[in-house]
Amino acid sequence: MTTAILARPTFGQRLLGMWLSAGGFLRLLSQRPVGLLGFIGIVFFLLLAFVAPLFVPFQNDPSLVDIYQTPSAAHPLGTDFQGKDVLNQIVFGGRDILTVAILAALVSTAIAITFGSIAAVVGGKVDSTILAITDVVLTLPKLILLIAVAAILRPTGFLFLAVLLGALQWSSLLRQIRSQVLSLKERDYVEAARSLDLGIVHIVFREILPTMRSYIAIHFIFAMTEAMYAQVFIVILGLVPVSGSNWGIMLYFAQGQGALYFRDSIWYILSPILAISLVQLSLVSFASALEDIFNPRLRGSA
Amino acid sequence: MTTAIAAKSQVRTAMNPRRYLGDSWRHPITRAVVKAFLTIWVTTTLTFLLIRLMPGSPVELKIDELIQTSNGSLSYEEAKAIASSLFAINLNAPIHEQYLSFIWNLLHLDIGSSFLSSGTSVTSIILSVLPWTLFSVGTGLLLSFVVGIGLGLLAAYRRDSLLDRVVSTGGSLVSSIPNYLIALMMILFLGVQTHIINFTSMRGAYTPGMQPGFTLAFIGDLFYHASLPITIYFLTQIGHWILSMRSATLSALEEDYVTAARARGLSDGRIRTAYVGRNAVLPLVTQLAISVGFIVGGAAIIEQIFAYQGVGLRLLAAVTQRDYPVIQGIVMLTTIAVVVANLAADLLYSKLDPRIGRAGGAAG
Amino acid sequence: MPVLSVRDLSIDYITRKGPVHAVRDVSFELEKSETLAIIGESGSGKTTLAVGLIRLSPRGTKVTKGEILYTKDGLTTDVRKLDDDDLREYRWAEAAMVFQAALNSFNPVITIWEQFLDTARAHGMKDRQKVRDRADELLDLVHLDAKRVLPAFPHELSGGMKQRVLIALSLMLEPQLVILDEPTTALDILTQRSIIDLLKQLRERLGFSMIFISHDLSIAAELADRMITMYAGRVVEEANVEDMFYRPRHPYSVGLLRAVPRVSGALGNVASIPGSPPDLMRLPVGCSYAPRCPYAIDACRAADPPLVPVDTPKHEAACIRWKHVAEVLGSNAEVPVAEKLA
Amino acid sequence: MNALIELDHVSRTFTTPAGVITAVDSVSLALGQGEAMCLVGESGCGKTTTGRLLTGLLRPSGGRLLYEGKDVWLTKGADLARFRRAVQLVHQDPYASLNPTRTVFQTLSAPLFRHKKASSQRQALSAVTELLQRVDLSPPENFIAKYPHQLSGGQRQRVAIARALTVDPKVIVADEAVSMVDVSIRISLLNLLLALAKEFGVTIVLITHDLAVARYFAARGRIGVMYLGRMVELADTEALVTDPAHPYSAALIAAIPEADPDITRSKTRVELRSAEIPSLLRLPPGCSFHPRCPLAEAGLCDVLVPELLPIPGSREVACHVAVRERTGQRAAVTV
Repeated sequence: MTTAILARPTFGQRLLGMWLSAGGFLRLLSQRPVGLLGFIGIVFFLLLAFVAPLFVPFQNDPSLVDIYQTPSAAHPLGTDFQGKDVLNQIVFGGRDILTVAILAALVSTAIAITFGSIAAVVGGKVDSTILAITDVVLTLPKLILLIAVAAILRPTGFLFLAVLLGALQWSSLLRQIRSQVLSLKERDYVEAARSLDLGIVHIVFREILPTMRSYIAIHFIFAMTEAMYAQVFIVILGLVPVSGSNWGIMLYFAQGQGALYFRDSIWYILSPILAISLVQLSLVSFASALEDIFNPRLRGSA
Repeated sequence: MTTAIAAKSQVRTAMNPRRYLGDSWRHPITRAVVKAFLTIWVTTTLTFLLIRLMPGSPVELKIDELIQTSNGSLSYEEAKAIASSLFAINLNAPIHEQYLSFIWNLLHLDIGSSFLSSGTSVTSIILSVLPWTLFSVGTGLLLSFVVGIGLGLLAAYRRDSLLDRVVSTGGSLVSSIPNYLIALMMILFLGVQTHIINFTSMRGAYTPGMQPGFTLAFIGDLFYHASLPITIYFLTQIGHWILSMRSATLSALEEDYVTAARARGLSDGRIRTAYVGRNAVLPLVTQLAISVGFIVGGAAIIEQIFAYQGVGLRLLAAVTQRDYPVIQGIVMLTTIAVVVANLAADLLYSKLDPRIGRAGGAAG
Repeated sequence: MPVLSVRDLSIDYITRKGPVHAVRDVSFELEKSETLAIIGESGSGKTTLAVGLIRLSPRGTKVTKGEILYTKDGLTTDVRKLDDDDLREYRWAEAAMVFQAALNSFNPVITIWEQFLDTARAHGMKDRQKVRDRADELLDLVHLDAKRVLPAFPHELSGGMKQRVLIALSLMLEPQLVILDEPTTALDILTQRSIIDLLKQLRERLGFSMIFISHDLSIAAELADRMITMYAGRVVEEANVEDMFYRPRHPYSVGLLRAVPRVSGALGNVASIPGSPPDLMRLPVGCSYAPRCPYAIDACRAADPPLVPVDTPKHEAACIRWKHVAEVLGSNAEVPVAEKLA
Repeated sequence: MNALIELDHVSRTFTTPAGVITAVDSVSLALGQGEAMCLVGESGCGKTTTGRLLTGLLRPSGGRLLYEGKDVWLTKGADLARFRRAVQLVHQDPYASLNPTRTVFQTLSAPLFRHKKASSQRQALSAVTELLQRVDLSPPENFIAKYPHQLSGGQRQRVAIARALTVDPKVIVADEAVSMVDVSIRISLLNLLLALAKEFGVTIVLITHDLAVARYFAARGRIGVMYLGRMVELADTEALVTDPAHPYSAALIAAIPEADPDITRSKTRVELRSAEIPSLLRLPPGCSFHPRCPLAEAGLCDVLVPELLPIPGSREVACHVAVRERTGQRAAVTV
């Protein structure tokens, strides 16, 4: 209740406000078990990818003696075609993928928000050109383009891959953001803010964006799932020079080395599959729970 | 003074030419066709630039390769001439001229010939593989669309029941797992570990030696070979259709014309189809168009995993062999196929929704 | 026997915080060819009641008690006991409900003709030519050109035209009872006038009984024979039109009549009712109008006052101090309340 | 008396997919300080557009908007900002006029901070409390921390009015401000606006389709009747209500149902020649009411667009026949 009164809360009060609303948010989330599971999954994989590698020693020494060992105390998930421990690769395999996914989602969401709002706010010629470009990119078979571009440009670094993926994904989000901003722009309280001469900064950041915060968060998460899908896609197809190790590369080698067809190499190929699937499942279930919470129509009568 | 005003008002309401042009431009069909051509043009230009202007452009690579394989007997000029015929463009001319000749050839469906089997035109290569992808993707997509709509409608009518929860959560989870991982898991569990499905016999688009024709046996064989890719394309989108149809139906059920129809004693069946169903499915038709591009794009990996000879597999082969005319051709023709599908969906939408079909209307 | 007799009807909304009593113990009767106006503001429960009469209550509502007795040619049935097929037959053949034109009561993707055909087919009229003739006749009745209206899509008609087509459609099976929800709200003055005159004309020719619900007193003054005012889900007063307008006995009716200005005649001492509309989630004990009532005493806050007959015939009010209200108003003359309190 | 704010032959056109429409056609209106007047008309008559033109939120396609004698659209910078703040708008829909994610305090304090009317939290709190009392939302503590969805329709409109008052406006345009609020509390909102006019000299223009509300609100002021983008009559309220000059005003007043059985059932109707409302795309030539007008004279009404001309009793009417009968002058023909 306190922050509700203060027009310009200090940093401390803002933190307090966020803490109170976080508590409320968790309560709302707990009413949606699948969403809660998703949230826990995300936290787990973020820790696994960015924190676990600090504590677990990195083993990279192949030992041809124990190739494709089945799960044992020494190797809970068995070993790969070079005798390296699979669990260790899973722990170290998450960081690259999640970084690229987050960066790509940032790129595509940033493009969508900036050009979407510019198209909606400026309108006229600018609006129709942006819309025409978006419609064209929307219908393109993006993955076919990705294959061709990846084959020719051979992206190596994280940033380059993330920008490439981000540059192919922004079109549907841009259209949605444009229509959101358009509808909000026409609202009476925005017109009132204009006639009270409160300034464009106030109108965008205090009147329009707050109502879109949850909308953007949800679609950022969906953008991450799309980036994950596309990234692992081109890695498995071997279109990206293989460096370091991540779940996608594990799958590329597993397929290449015939792990698919040996009976006891199942753990080597199954571990990355499960890891990637669980990340995607957590992201989607959490995002749909957010959609349910923040979409007043679905929330039922107050 | 008053007569002046009267005259002025007459002029204003007279027919103003821009209005007629304005009308035809705004008509949805013309807009959809123009959008289609724009997409094709953008893709062709994009691929054209990609092949030529990227650092270490494949054209230069091809020329060096030709020179080396002929261990020096070919001069740079000769190698360049060969390369240009392979790429169906004249490399000496300045870029914009190359571009114009490239477009001119494209209009005659001549997009160069393959590096490896020189002589076989790119178009013939693509036309031998594109139908299989369109067949498998098309069947999978339509099946998932029809089943998805049915389940979505059912889930909305039985909101918050066990069926609703299972169908919506199950659908969204299946569709969130990357489809190529599901494909791998199918091979792992249904093939290697349990031998339920004999994968090797399903390789390729149809059993070699079968006599292609409209016989039942051949068509049965086609479906047998394509069954796995179709299942994957089905699972990829099914969750999306269920959830979109469910939320569209829920909002349609709250509309006043549904209550009014019930008040008029219309049967539940009639209301479910013509009143709720038809209005709910509208937004999904446009999404169908967009999903075609996504699925066709993703087909490459599915075709590789199941060794199904579609355009995706052929593209991967061309990429590994660095067979650039084929890459260029596949990208363009697939885009054209997707654009045509989108055009069909746009036209279908403007026919389904009268509010768009007849711009303007009597009430003015 | 009255065409419709509603006894102690109660309807609840089921919410996460428990049931909300939207309609509480409503009783009234409607004679043949009589027009009843149900007047109430937001939260009064008038729409919930009207929709409940043909058992069309939306999801999450429950009719907890009460009877809806419908009589045709001497045969009386309780609508609440009709099975699905009979209920479907009852809807439109016996009681037709017309919604507000402003809301989209027509399916936007099919033509007006198809919606006429749907309705006819749902009630066994299979012959297309017969349906077409009936549609032409009905549209003629409401002064519309069938050739222009039938092939049109709903978005191509104006508000006034849509309201006329809805009325025409409601008369297709010559129902004995027509229920109209806010028939003239959101229509312009001249269109509103044409709809009122149309309803008067049709009522004369076809003799159906009519119930209409509205927040607009002037429509009741135009069309109604009898009136009910509702507040917080209960009937607070029931009377003939003249008694309700000139000799109201419930403080809410008095307040409502006094709060509506007129164009013709003296303005009088027009004034609003203090406070704000009732919150059905947190209704006070006793009379729900007490917090806003200038004549409220402690007894009012004890229990819900029942409907009791007052000093004019067929006139009831749910107020224990109705005699005091009569004294405050003074004369029983045909003079608006605002002037009596000037 | 020179007008505080004035529309001088202002027009506004809109380009729609179906063609160009003239929503407002050379309307002139002069308002003095503290005046309470009403703009009345059916939907599509241009009253809302005229309201927007008055607030300066919409640029006219023709004519001038004068504030304190100066053409607003020629001024720049500080003057334009001062004008923009001097005229405020109160909207129709209480459920859309307040930002659902901001509390009453945040909504009301934003303009106070922006225009340096409060520099600290404490000052803002006391200013907001005083504003809430001024719009009869008492005790203010109950409302300060509330979100819009926790208030009733009437309470939200009062917050909207309080928000307009934060910049001490000279003119308030209330666009159907009471039509979505419960009937039983409309009068109290109208009284609040009237008090602003009387005690603080704020000029108020109420736009409404409800002639009865207009008669109450502008009892001591004027009513302007609009039809298809043109001002057809401008007169003192009692004169217009008892003796309407323009046939359209007469038709409206005769057609309105009254909340009194005896009066409304005995009213004499004005029979119009057609119920069809012409579309703004294909306006009839001359006076746009002539196809429906019982007094229309061929050769005159369907050729000449009538101008708003003065008639006895400080009134103006745009109708050749009405002017002729009430002043004995021939219609101003300069053929």
